[in-house]
Amino acid sequence: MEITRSKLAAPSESEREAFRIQQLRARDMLRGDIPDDELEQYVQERVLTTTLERAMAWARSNSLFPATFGLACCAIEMMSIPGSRLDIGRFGFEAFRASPRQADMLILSGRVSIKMAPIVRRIYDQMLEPRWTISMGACCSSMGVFNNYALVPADKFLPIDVHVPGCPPRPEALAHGILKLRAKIQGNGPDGWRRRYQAVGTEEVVGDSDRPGVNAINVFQSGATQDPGQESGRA
Amino acid sequence: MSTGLSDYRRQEQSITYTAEATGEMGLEQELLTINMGPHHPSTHGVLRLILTLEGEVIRDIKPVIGYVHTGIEKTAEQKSYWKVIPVVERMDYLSYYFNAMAFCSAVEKLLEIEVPKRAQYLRVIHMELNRIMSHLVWLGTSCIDLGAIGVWWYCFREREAVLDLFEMSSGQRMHTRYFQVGGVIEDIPAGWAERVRRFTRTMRTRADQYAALLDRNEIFLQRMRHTGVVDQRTLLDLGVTGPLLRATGHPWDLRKAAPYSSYEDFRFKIPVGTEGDNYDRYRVRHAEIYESCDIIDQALEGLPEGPHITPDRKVALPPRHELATSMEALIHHFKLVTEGFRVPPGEVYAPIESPRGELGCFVRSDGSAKPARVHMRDPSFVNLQMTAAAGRDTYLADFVATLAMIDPVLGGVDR
Amino acid sequence: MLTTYGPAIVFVLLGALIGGVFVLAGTLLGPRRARAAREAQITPYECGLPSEVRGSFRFGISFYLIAMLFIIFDVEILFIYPLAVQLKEIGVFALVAVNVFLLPLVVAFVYEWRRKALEWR
Amino acid sequence: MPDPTGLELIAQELRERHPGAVLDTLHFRGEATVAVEARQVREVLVTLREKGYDFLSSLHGVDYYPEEPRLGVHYQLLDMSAVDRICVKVRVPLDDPHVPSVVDLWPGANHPEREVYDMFGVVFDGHPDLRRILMPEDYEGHPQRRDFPIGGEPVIFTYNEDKIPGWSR
Repeated sequence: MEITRSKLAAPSESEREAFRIQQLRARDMLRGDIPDDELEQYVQERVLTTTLERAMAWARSNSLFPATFGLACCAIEMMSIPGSRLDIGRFGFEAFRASPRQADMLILSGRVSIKMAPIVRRIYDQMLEPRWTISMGACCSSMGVFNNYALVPADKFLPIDVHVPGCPPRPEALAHGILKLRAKIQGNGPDGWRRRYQAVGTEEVVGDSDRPGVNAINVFQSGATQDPGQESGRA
Repeated sequence: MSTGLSDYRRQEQSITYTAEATGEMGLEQELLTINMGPHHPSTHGVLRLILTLEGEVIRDIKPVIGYVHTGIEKTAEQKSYWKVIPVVERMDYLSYYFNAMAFCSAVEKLLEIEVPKRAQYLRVIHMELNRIMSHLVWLGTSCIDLGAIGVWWYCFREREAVLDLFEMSSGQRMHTRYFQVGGVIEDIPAGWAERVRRFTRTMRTRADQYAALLDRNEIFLQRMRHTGVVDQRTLLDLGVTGPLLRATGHPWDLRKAAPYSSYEDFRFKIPVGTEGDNYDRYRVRHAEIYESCDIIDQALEGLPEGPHITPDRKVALPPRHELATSMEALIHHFKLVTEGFRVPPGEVYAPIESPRGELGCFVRSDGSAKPARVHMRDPSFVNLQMTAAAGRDTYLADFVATLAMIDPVLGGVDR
Repeated sequence: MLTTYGPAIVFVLLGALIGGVFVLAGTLLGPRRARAAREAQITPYECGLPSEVRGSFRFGISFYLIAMLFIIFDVEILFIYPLAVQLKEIGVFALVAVNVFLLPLVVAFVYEWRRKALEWR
Repeated sequence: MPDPTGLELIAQELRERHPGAVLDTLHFRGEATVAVEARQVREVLVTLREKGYDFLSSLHGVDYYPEEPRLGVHYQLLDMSAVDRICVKVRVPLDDPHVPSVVDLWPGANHPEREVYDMFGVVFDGHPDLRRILMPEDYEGHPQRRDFPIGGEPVIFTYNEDKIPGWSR
């Protein structure tokens, strides 16, 4: 593949001229000398009109503070995403908050045992309202390698927005999951594989538990796992 | 305040909240029993400690564990022998090569197969790289607890370098399942040895940088010196092994005491502390990084040629190209892939030296292709009992440093 | 009378207004949840467990002592800060004035230090 | 590891000191195991401790399901000066799962004994705080017994799709 390098053409006379005009107009605008109709047009070119909802979604999605919720091996990979190699500080997510009051997003990294589930649910409830959850790793999404008595998939007691596959997922996979959550919050969320392949009817609707007792440890109220897109849309 | 006990606490009725404060009881302040609970930034995992505080001084500690209990030992009983390795690796998730090594050496002892020299050397190299990585993650997270966040970024930069080496040799960053019963799955790719040599060179200079960062930092020294001291006799009675025991001056290291996997071929020293306080624990682990680099260099020089896995076809899969030609290879392959190899009945306990202490794997086989019982004696599970001895009558701030120096990994504790 | 105290009253009213807006905005604009749903939000956060600490828990005196010492020296820094920013314009006079201001505080500091009020008991 | 003769010597000495305590000895793959009767395990451990095996490295339970007596408790002792290991094995039936606790000899046995109680149901008499350690407090059953179902979710394939509750057609 032959790479040819050519010198950038010096800015032609007209370009320099146009740049000069732009500078002068900006100076007049600052001094307030521009007549109002021209000012109206000047402002119109520069201000982006948007709705309040989209502005809030833009603000929220670009600075989600994850709550440090390291459970098991995925926590070590989660710890490495603010590191120097894959720095999610570029997207505004590196402020890991320890207390749920200051966090927007709960990254469930690791396996949730039946003893830990009521605690995870309480911390999710204690987070403030526009909150999202990412279930990182196979153990959290579907009990992964250990399909036994001790684990609970996070879907059973938490509305999960993004599932990140992998055991443990690479830091890049988690970053991709976070960016997918960001796109979902901004409204233009990528439609999941069900819509893309019209796999209607394969949604997993978790039935209501057959034994009463809201947070009896062994059995969980099936969390409000309606269509996640709708969950975050409401926030 | 919730006057009646919440239903969660009713289930924990048996956890007594009365504080048997044992220190001298100058009770000018009321005792407060509070949870340094499962979701806490400085408990290095989901460990819950019921602390009884008198002002800032801790009077009593009751550890409560089990919040990440995954029933690994029960799952291991349902799987055939070579499927147990990925399950067991996820136990102590910072030293996965050691879990696999403990299980493989126990099964190899049962089968009485001889691991070829090259495989033993490769295992030593990977284990020592894993020891460095585990110490780096410990140093990084401990320094976050002490407020020095900058050290965390440096440690995780080195950790990425180690994970690149693991990925190059086995294809995966963590839980690589590189060790197989009888040796290692694949030989190392070309150029891997050279990259490891380059890594050990830079690792030594980086370790010097950590020392430069921390050893003359007055705040770090004052917080670590003479805090969390536990004498050697109490540690031995509690069953504590590893850097915590070596920090009190007891040079007990299974790599030297009972060498396995050809550790006797390498010359390395065992760093030992004097007083057994937090600073010695930090120095012991920090010096172990240099020793691991020496072991890796010596192992790379002396890496013998030869098979990377036992030639015994009853245990190891035959290479792919042999399947096309020889019928026996096809039969062995089919037998191993469907049912797995059978292990003669018996019980074996194989201890090795993991970054946190003695990691022993007890395997009982009943002759079938599935282990009848797999128990891992996890060092963190036993070392965690010294929190009460180390934390009583100390300040809460010092106890955070002590907990960081105990370096519990809760995956191994709760199995 | 109004002219003399006018600005002060406006200042107080403005402060009260802005403070009130911030306090009430949360409850007025925020989504209303049933009390049961908000139960977790009201109870204190104790590492994920229901907290059994009674509200009437009496903290030791040493906490208040440290808090008072902190406030004194924090306010001191507050006064020095604007001056430190503009030191070049005001010149040597400011330097002397600040030292005069600092002297009693340093005396107080040494007194505490000698009385071991800073060591935690 | 004590070689077979060493093991026999130790067993002989134990038989003299504690008649009827040592049931049998086994030297398998270079490891020495002494099977001891449940009532006298404390005395045997005290004498072994005086002989130099003063470090209790591991205490774990085993469920020998088809064989009787079913629940086993293993004590791995280690002599650090001579780098010598010996295992003391105790077998208790399901209906009388009582084993004397050794927490006063080795405080390090506190959590392992609680784990064996939690996982297998072996009651350690004299343990200061015998509670469940890994499972939640009100969990019924001892999960690591071999007849305890593994639990978990049934994996949904096409053949059992309609039998799983809640899986919409």
